Amino acid sequence: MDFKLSEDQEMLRSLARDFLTKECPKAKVRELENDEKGYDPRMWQKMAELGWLGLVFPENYGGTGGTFLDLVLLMEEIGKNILPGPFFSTTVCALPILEYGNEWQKAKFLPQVANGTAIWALAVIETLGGYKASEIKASARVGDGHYIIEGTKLFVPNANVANHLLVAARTSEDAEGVAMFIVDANSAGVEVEVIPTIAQDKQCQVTFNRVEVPEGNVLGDVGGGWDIVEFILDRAAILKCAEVSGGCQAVVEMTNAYAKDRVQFDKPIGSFQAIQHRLVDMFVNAEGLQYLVYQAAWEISTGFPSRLHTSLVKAKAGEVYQRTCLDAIKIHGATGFTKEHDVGLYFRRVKASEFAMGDSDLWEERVAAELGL
Amino acid sequence: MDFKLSEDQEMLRSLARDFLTKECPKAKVRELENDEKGYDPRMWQKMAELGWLGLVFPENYGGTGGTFLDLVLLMEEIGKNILPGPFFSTTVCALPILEYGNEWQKAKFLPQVANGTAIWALAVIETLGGYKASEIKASARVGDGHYIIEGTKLFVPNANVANHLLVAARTSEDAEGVAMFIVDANSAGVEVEVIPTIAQDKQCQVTFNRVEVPEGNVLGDVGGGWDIVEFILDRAAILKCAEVSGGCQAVVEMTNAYAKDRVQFDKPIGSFQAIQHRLVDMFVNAEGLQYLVYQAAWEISTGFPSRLHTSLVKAKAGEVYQRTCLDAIKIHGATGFTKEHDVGLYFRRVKASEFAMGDSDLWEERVAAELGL
Amino acid sequence: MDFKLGEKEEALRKGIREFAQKELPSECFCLLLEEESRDEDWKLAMSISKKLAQKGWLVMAWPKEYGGQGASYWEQMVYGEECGYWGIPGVAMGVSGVAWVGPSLMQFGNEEQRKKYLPLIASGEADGVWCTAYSEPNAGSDFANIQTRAVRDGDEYVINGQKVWTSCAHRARWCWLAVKTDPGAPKKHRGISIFMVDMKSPGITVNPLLNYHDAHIFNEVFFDNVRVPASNLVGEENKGWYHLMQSLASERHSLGPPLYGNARRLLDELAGYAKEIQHDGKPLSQNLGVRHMLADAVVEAEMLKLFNYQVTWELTQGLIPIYGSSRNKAFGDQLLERIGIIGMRIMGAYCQVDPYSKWTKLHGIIQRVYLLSPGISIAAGTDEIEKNVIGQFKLGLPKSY
Amino acid sequence: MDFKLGEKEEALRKGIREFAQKELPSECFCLLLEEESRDEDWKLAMSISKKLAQKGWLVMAWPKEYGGQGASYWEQMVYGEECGYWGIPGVAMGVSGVAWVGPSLMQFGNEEQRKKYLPLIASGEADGVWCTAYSEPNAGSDFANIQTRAVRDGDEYVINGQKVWTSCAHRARWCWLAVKTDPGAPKKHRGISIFMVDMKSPGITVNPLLNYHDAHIFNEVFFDNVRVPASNLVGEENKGWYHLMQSLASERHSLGPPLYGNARRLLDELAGYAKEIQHDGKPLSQNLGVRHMLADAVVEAEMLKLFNYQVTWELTQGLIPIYGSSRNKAFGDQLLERIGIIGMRIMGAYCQVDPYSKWTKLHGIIQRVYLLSPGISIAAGTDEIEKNVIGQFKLGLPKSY
Repeated sequence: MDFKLSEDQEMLRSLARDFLTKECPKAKVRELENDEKGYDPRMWQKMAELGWLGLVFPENYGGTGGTFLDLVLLMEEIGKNILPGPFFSTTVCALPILEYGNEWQKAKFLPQVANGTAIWALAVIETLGGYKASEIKASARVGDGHYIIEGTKLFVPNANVANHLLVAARTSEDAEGVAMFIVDANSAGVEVEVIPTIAQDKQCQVTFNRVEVPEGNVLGDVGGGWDIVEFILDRAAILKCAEVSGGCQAVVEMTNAYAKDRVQFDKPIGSFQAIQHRLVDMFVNAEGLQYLVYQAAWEISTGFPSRLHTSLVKAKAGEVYQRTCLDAIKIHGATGFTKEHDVGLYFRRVKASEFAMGDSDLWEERVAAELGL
Repeated sequence: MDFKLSEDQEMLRSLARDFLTKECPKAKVRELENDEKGYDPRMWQKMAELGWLGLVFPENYGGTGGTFLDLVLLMEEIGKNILPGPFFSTTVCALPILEYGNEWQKAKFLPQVANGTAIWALAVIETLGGYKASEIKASARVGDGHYIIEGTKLFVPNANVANHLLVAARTSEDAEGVAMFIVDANSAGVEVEVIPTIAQDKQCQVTFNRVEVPEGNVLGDVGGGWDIVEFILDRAAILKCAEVSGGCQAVVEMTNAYAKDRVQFDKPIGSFQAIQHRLVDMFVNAEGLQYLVYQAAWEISTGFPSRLHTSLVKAKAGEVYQRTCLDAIKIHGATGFTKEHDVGLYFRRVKASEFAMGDSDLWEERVAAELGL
Repeated sequence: MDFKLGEKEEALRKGIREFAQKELPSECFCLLLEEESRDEDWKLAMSISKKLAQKGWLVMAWPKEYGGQGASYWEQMVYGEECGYWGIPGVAMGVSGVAWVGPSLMQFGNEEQRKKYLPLIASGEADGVWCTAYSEPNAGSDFANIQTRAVRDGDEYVINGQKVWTSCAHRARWCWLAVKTDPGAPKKHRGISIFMVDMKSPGITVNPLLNYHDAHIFNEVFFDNVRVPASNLVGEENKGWYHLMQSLASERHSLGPPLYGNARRLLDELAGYAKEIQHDGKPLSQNLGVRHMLADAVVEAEMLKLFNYQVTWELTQGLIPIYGSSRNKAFGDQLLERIGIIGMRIMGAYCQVDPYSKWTKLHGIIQRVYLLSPGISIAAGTDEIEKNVIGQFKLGLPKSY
Repeated sequence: MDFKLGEKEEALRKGIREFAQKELPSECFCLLLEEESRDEDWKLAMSISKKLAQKGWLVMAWPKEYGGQGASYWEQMVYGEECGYWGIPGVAMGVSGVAWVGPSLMQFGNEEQRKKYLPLIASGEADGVWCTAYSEPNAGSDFANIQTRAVRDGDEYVINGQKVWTSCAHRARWCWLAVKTDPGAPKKHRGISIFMVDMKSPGITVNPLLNYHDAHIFNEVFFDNVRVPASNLVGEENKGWYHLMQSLASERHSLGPPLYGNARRLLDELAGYAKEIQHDGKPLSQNLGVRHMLADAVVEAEMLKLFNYQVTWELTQGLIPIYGSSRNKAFGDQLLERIGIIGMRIMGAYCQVDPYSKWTKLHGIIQRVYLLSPGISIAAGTDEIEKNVIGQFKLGLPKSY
């Protein structure tokens, strides 16, 4: 048992902090919210050079052979600082390719991710917005040496700039008769429309109008697509929660600083118990979330994740982030309510992270199932 | 719209306060907890003389013609002071007799209640402990000019001292095929055993072994028993919540006094925001509960209760009472944890009142139904 | 005791419902919590405020001589509930004119001031729109700490300083302004005065302070040698603190009924939505969690309703609500926050959609409530301040700050 | 980073599970949160404590020379978790001897004292049972306010005063006592000293203070000219406050793992119960509300586990946990209260049954946890005190009381 990061991890973290502080100050975050692409290609290229985009790939695919935990530490820093862009969406598509892809697929797609030339987006959920196999209505019919995909996907992050989409589509009427397709985003019949969101984070509606996909672009087995979704869910949820955990830490830190600094009735407001104890609750919950993330990430890194440990993180993260931000805003008073103040940047991302990769209900149900209920 | 009590009501309330303070000090409450009967017959007789036992009966049945709201005000004082005994259980049996009884039944049973010679107990729930028609397994078979009742009832308050029982028993296999029977508690085959409870409030297990009940003792229609249970539920719930509301008020008051009085770190602990704001929450919730009770009680008095208003009171009361008592104990510190301190008397009654007449889930479901859900 | 409203109040309720159905755009149920932000919303609000004025509702509480109807406290309460339920815009005309500049002038203004300003407000026109400038960078909850100065110069006062969080300053014709007139006063809450300032005066600069969702509610207002006629001083010089405490009480009191109306409307809309949406082949309304979340919130809404009744009843009895208005505001704010949270859960993934986009459900009101609720709970006294009031003035506990 | 315990710890865990299954009465899972109350429970506790001593577990953390095994912090943590999970009685021998009198004597006792008292505790016998007497009627959270006096008289001190809330005083052979030795000290937390007092000394009177459910945990202890040898002073005279702060830190640290064990056991039992009970023809475990209540609580239990890990890890690194122990205690107490509340809901109407009656479900543990939880959260520092510690020492915020 060890709560210490390795030297390499410390270095990764401190590098990430320096990079993000320098390259992605909050002014940049605000700029990218209003940017059509929603990311900075120059910064993206630098991230590739730093080895972040292929962090967990073996070297033969252009990666640096890091662990899942390394990736989580990076996501935590990304969350602390808020880095807009397709890092998460690309990563959660690359991970299943690394796990389920055949040699051709891996050799073709992973190096492009690592060197920053490919951006990916995950297209699973539809109008109901839930991660349930039964909700997948988009269909993939067998054509002549290809599949024909038809349907609409919602809340597909960063599809507006993606070269590739990883798409869940139904191949049979069985509840779990779903396959995962690697789709060239420039294929005829793919239409992408950015959905304006509170987080201004470029989630998209992606429509597939008789889109032809080569047979070789099926990832894994045709009947086994939902297993891949489950594989993605577990990992993507932890990555998303790492981002949330970083966000919570940043919000607690700025609120604590404010409570020491802001004087009312001739005292720092942090000396009022109502404020101080609320800050303590915020801090303790953020810390607990951080450890939950680390535990699950470490287990995934070892290859033996506990389903319970993975599930409970996302069951909790949304509530913690929301409570942290709401209380932070209130402690800041009207200041916290403004566009200028950073706390609003985090608050506006609460719901995006809560509904990315399934809501708390989904994950609570998984926890309940692990309890044998 | 008027929040003022009438002069008669103010008089009733102040009389009740004086009587209970004098006749039922906390030492008496503690004594009656350990008393086998669980009530004081001498006090009971005085309550009859005060007109409390027949408070809502017309004069021709020995009553004083009060309203349901009057009864609620009395219950509130009883809850503030804690009066152990069969007042609630007798009242909730008398109300349906007044509403559904035939002339013979009313003339026979109500005057005995009013003059203090009859004590009643309501025997509806069974092993699952819920107020659902489907949970009624006790059966009433038709015999020769009588019914034969067989089954076991649980959590029957004050059956140990009751002369009469009002019993729900199944007369057909239809979900709601239930009838209400007036059963002489001394009938052959009736066995009563007191269940030791946290509140020491003499809830009983009552077993019916082939108990013969005359046909004339059916209350209302044979098929309409569950309607009577529903009638009782609405009224009994409000009476119970009036008791809870009184309890909450008493607990807030004693805790507030303590917070002013108790000095730590050279200040009254009520000057610490963590304590003060918690007290404010306790106070506000208790006050809100009180108004919810009054609204429903007034509506019942007018004969036009809103199902929503009636249901939401009991949906809320249990949570308020519990939170109030738990916080009160903690504000009192170790003192609040002792047998000597009164707050424990209230805390030990929280669950008895929550589960009397159906738990919060039942009543929340009713509220949800009223919302059209 | 009696929990029924009179026929007059019920008729009024019916009238407002009809008005809302007739006058409000049908595609939107207009819970305009940020009506001063977007130009089109503000335009709508001002057109409705004129109609409300014509109906005699806008300042119904005021005496007839000032354009009101001398409506009873019960009528005012019903009006507040219904305006909240229907989300009628323009009701407050930028928050302050109707709700507290008017009542304050009637309490401690002079006859000349009343004659000049009250009819402007009562008309529902743009010249009756006010903003209120109390807070400063170092004077929020600790309001007595204000630094903005007014110095007498002949028949005028010269004002210098900065205000912040001034709602509606960008729409207002007039400013209800708190300043220091005696900075040397032995206690800092003495030495405060109130002025009415023409927002067109030279030396006033209004800077927008957008909120984190780009709503333009707040402003910074700078006063640079702004000259105000001495006749615009309201009440006694240096007695502003005491006057304002009365105004604040009026404002808080007026907040409860619309909050209740908002809450009930939101819950009705959410219940309707839950019945429509199918999950796993069943309407979402069959989900136990959803049922109980909504049921719990309805219980709290009913508590708020009765709290409003109780304060209103005290007013009808000539009693001064000591703590009830603080209770109702804090309780209502918490409820609205909670409904926002519940609502976002019920909307599911759609809750993250921009409220004004075509993907939005229920016209975006849930997102707007969620995003605005922390701001609402800060305005006119934080939770902490309200709880301090209740603790000290109702429970008799010592000062805790 | 690494989240796996070593083989040694896992072997210990297995050993304790076997021990619990073999030695504990099978009809009861013995979550003996009030073992000192009923004679039969106390007898069982003392018989188990002897067996724990024989196993070498009772004081496993202590050095071998004092009867311990020099067990690692990780082993101690696992031991705490498992004792909590199985509800092993006798582990603490009346709370204080094992958990803090021993560690305190090792920190600031002298060799003579260690030689005399430590083996008594390590034996698991009745002569090793201690109580701790800190609180007084006017010194609870504000402990420095104690008034009980010890006055030197030759080779002895003479003690007068009253203690209250003294857990286990009715079972204890010895008392770990805080007194004032210099009432004129300029700051009241100077001038405090610690004594070890034989509970058989003339002049000591122990009065039971039953809790509201008749459990006999607390006592009042009166000291009337009680003479104690000067050699029973522990550490430096008038330095008692500083010594005690260290002891308190040790005690708080030891509370987390058993709380986690308790929590997980209770949740497992409740999950099992929910699967057994049928409601409307379906197991209660299918009820969405029940599922989510239990799932939420498990998440919090896992947080507590990791908090324990983190503090333990800090200790292994030679770091002093500044705030972690306070966090773990407050968090664990809240969790236990919450599980009590959830548990009572799941038990339904049966939750009101006396835990020792034949009608009780799950051997009454749910009711006992529910009834005891407010008391547990008060012992060794209220929530408020723990939050003050975290606020000041971790977040660097100013004193708030």
